[in-house]
Amino acid sequence: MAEPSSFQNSIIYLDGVTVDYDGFKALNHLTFMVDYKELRVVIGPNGAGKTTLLDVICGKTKPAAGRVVFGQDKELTGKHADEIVKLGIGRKFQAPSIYGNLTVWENLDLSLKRSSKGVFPTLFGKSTAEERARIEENLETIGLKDYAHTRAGSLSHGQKQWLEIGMVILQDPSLLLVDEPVAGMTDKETEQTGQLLQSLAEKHAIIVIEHDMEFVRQIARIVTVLHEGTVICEGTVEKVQADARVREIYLGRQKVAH
Amino acid sequence: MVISLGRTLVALGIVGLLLLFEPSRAIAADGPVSAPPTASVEQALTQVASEDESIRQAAIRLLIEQGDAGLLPRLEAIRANASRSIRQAIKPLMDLLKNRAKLASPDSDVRRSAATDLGSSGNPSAIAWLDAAKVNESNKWVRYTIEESAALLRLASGDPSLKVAAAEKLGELRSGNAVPALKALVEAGAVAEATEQQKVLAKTADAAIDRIETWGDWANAIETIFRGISLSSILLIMSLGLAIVFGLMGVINMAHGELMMVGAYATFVTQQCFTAWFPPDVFDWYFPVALPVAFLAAAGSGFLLETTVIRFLYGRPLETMLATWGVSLVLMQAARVYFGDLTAVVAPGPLRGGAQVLVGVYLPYNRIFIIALSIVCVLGIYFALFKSNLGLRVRAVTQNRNMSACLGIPTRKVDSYTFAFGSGLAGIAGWALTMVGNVDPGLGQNYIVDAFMVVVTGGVGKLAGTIVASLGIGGLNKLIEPGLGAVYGKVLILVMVILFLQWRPSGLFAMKGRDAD
Amino acid sequence: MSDGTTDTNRSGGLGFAVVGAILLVVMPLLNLLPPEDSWFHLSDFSLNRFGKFLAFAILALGLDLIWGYTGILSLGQGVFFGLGAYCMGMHMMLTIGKESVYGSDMPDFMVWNQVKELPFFWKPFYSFPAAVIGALLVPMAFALVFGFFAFRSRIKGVYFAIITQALALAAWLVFNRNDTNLGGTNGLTDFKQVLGYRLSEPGTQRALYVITVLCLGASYLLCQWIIRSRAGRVLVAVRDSEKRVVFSGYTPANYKLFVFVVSAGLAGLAGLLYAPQVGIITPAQIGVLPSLEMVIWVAVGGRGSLAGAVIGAVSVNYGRSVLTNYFPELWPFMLGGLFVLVVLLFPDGMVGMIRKGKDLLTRRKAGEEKPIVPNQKVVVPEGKR
Amino acid sequence: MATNTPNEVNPVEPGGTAESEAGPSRRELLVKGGKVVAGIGVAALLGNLGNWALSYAADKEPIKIGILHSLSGTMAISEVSLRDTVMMAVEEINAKGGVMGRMIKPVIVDPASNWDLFAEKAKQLLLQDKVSVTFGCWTSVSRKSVLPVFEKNNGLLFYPVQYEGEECSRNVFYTGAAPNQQAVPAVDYLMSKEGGGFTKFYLLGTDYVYPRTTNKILRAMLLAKKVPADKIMEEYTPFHHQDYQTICGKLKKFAAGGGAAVISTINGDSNVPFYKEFANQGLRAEDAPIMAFSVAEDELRGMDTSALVGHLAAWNYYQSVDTPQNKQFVANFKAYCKKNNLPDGDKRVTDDPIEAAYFGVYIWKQAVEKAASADVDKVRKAVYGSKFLAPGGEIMMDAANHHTYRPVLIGEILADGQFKVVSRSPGLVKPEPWSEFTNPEKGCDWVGHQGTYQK
Repeated sequence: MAEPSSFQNSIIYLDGVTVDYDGFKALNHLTFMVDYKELRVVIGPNGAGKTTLLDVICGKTKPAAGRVVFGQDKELTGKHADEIVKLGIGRKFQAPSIYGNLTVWENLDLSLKRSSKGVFPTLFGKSTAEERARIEENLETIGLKDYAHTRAGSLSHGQKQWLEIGMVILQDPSLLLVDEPVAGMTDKETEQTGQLLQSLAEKHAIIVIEHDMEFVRQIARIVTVLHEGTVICEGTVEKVQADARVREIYLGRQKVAH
Repeated sequence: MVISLGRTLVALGIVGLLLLFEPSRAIAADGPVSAPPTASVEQALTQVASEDESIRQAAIRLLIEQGDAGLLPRLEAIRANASRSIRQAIKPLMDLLKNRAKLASPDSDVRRSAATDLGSSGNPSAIAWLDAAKVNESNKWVRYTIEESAALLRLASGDPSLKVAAAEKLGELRSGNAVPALKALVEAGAVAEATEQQKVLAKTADAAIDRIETWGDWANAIETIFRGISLSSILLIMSLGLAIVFGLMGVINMAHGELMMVGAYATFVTQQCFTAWFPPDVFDWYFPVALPVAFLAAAGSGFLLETTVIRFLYGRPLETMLATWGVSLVLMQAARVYFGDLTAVVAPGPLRGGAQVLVGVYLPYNRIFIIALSIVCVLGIYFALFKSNLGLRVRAVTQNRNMSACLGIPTRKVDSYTFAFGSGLAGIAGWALTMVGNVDPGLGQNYIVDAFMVVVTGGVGKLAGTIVASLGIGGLNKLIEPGLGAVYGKVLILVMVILFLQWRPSGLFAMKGRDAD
Repeated sequence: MSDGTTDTNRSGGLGFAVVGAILLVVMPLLNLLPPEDSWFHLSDFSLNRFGKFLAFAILALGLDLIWGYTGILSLGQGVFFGLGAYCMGMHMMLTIGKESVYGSDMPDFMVWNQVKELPFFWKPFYSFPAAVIGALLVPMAFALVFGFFAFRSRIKGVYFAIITQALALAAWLVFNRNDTNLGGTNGLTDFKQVLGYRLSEPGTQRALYVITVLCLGASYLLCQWIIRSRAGRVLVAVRDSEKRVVFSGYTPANYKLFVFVVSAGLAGLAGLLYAPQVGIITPAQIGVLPSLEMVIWVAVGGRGSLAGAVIGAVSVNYGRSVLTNYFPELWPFMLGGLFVLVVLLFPDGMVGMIRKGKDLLTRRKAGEEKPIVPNQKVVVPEGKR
Repeated sequence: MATNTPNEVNPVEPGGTAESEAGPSRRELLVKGGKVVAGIGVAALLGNLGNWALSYAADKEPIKIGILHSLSGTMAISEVSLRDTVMMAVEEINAKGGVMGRMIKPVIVDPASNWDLFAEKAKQLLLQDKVSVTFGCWTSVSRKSVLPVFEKNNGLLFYPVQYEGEECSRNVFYTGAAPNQQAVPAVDYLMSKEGGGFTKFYLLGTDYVYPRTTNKILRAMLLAKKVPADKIMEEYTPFHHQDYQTICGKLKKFAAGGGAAVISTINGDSNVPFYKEFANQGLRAEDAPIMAFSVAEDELRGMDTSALVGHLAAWNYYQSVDTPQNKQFVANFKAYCKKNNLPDGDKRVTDDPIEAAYFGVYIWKQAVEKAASADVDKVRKAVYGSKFLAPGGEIMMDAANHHTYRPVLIGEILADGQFKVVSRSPGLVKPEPWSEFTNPEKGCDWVGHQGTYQK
């Protein structure tokens, strides 16, 4: 490996990644890394490239230049999304993305990490007691125990968000990508979500994208600020909030009062 | 908005048509002067009905030399009473005289077809007539045909030097019609007992064939390209409306073909009104008048379809496809019940026939017209989308529906108008298609799957995609067809489209960006 | 699973048995026992016609699997149906032997096409087992290849519908060609026997009917087993949110390919049973319009419900058969109108209506749980908006 | 045989206005719609019982006949006219007291241009309605589809359209032309001095059985007449083909130098695009006439004939045939269409298949009366050798081969969609289902042999 030793600790490493949408550079020569078992929050104004960052990591968007390395030596560039998922990256989308026509239980059951998710093993597979126990436990964690056999489409917005988080957790990923998890949640739900994420960070590395500064303050250890596709500041919440350029971007461009 | 755009298109269409209406091409040529019949002619006229073969032949020869078309009525009278063998003998004589008279017709097409007939008559007397007619001839292609016919006759004559000159001339003219005769000469020169003269002639003929065939390949290539463009323009004109609606709403309107049919029937009905209510000399004007009628009829139907069916199915593109297919069944059967017959409209004068641009290269007017119309439509749509207020809104909604709604753009109305506009374009396509085919209930089905393919290959939201895709599919089709035939050509194109989609799953010009899927 | 099969679980077993018994035992007996002029007599003609509808129902099951459950609209099912029917038809053509019009060993149309030697791809069809296996495997293999390329490149939604439609058009054109040696427009017809049994005998037709019922039952159970398995839930999941399926570690393309191939196999089976019962198979059955009509059957019966697919196939075809006698010119209006109506107002078809009616009656008793409506759009489909 | 031709009902015709034409049919539709609403429930409930109920509503013991023509779908445009014709003949016969004092009761079914539905409806007519005879079919494929049904159940079918021959069924009477009564004489004519002495032939057709077989016979015939193989071109296009640019380009090359004729078996809606393209690419009827076997008056009605004028067709009857009984027939047909509010009313025209459908009913009637029974086997024997004064002149059924002696007429298309007869066979031409050029060893005889036999 040609990487400097400091990268040896990072679970994900983006090296000079550029994403070009018809001339608009959503990511511009971005270099970014996250350590094992780190909870990293990424903030930035609209169009800063936050979601694109996640898209690049999970293979949804192909970068025009640069490369993405997962773990020590797993090259992600050029891999399809499903392959990347199997390597151990889970993602929760901004808009809740669940199976509305299946029950909560079925949603979780499908997401559970299994040795093979090919057609025929799935066709003939039966749930083991251990798997059922894991789902039960997970239902507990996300607080949907009473809704196990409810059709997921009829859950409330917050419940859907949690269900999706629960689904991602069951995949047992080493890296979790979470896109605006508390959008549309009540204060209480937001707080619970924060706690959930923090407890998860004990076992997984997590990248959270968030707008809500209150929430960021609640959960964040290190914050990365993106602007126009590049990192302009990285550090603790306090450090970031004190940074002159960050203030300029936020206050100068849009009046975000958070 | 839509209406003003419609108006623009109407205006453009009318201008286009006016350009096609050329001033009549009458020329004043002096016909053969009908002198009073001389005694010998009178005698020949009686002998022509003789049962004696030799007398009859002599009389016919004399009358041909005279070449007086004024005798036709009398010959007709003789023929009416004659026996079968005499009737058959007189017929070539009469044809020659008729064609000679036609060489002086004011209509260039008639002159030309007379010259062709004289050329294939094999009668050497006609050479002189043709040479005489050539002097006064102003039309390039009639002159060409006269020269060709004269050379063909000389080639069949007895004089060897004339024959060599004629062969050379025919080569110079690149006359495709001469190939069989020239080939016969080449064969005659190749046999062992061929005379020196025959060999010389064969050599000249061979060289002429070479020239003709080389040119034939070129002409063929040019025509193939033209056919490709012509088919492409038909596909394009059909796909435009479809593509706009697809770009905006993600919906393939399976009734698009039937909206074309509505346009075609609107044209047909307009024609019927003209035959019923207007004097025949303005008949040709039904066609330009039918343009707005077709546009509005189809746009109206589209608007109705949108308000009664499609608006309830937003966000469910597959269901919309199926529902519109149901509508298409109903429309087709309605047309079958109301109009029934396989009908067709009469093409207005200027769109009949074709323009000969080069030797052996005919470009039919109706096809030129459709190519021009497709260009006009593309330009019209370009202006509508990029220079008008509605266009701006359409583009905004196409790119981001929610954001547009937030900005106060009435997305429902935009959908509605756009759909009507796309349908109107289908009407225009139907209007134009009446020039190449039938007006019948199945009209919409004929090219529609190809049009779907164009839209899918072209991708969403970009006019350029549709244009390139229709050029590609239409052009390839015509390129493949001569070799593989129509069926395997189509199959091959399907395979190519599927392979193409491997490379670009959402078409040629897919939208990129976060909102792309 | 949630797609209405939860209640099939409870009452479905009984219903399946009752319907099965009626189709398998009562109908043939009604044909066999009562005297011909009895009110209860079911004529040979009606039984045979019903057998044809049931063959269509098998195809509808497959279409429901791919469209109703997985949300992929295939407008090319007619092609697979045709492939199955042609495989069987080719076998039956070869068994005509000297009974044909030309008295040649070759099929009639080859004689008038001046084909001197049987084309190589006809030869395997001398064997009945080969024909049956071919009728299932040829469509499946074709679906596998076509589907592999389509799904691999993530062609979906409207795009997939359009290219399958183009496939139907292309297949129609090719089958219509005389030089493909498949009988051209006339297709394959004038079958005399299958396995030595005369097709003109009512007994043979009755046996074919019974076989069709058995195949339908087996297909039904197969589909039910698939949708109740975890893989079946993945199919529904693909319809709801393909993105999430990818991020749960599945490869949706493989699942789509699987269900596409299964539906092609069922269509082939339907064709296999259709050919001997109807006695003719022509390209007219495999083009764009018939393929679309097949979608109507499922839509009318109720997509996302296996019983719906069967009911839809039988009722639409029965409706056509009867109504074309009385209102020939109005039939296309009805067919088109029915389709628009169903899509607009009853997205769950007849089964959905029955279920809604039942819910209204039982709501007071049952109370708590909301009815599960399979087609209610919960997640905005991908691809648009 | 063959064609997908126009001719149903109803268009707006030249001279009338669109609105006034559309009016009645719209009302008609409303009336029908009303009937549907009332009828649908009943029909759906009663299902097949409906037929049963209807048949018992009629008078004492009528003779039931079946009419098996597509009334919807793509073929409706051609076949509806034949239903009208048969209905007219039935009405005429019933008005004169029926057959042997029994009324004829037609059972009309709609196979909807769907070939397998043809087989189903044929079964229904024979097994359920138990009709004595059926008049029907247009395309070859529909005939081939019902053939096994008729043979299996010993039914009787009168088939009124010219076809490709090579068939000899005990249960079918063919009142249209066999190839030797249409295609062969047409090409003979073109090769004759009178017809223009053509030496090169482009055989162009829609890809199905009728054109293929006809062209096979023609090719054999041309080769037998020493036309070199490279002077014969053969080409087929799919149904509904619209783009004839490439083919006309080939044709132009083929026709260069003169002496070329086109033999067209192009079907239905492909004709207009073909003729238009032909004319627009600068080809003339004088240089390369198109001889068509599937274009008749009914197809030309309401069509833009400008591109067709001067081209030729071969049939056994034209509306313009000048006989007293034909004038009467044409007038009757127009009056019938008008009286029954059929679309287009008295603007309707007659043509060859219409005449063949018409006299088919009378041939059957005569045979029933001769046999004094409607029994299929008895009627069949009575048909052999029977004569009838058809609108176009007297025709005769063959004594054994189930086909019809008819005259052959070559016509030139006129601007009004009618034909000028330019050549006429000296008398009636004997039908030969097996062509002497392709199957010289075969014959068809149901009296001395069992159908097809080796000569």
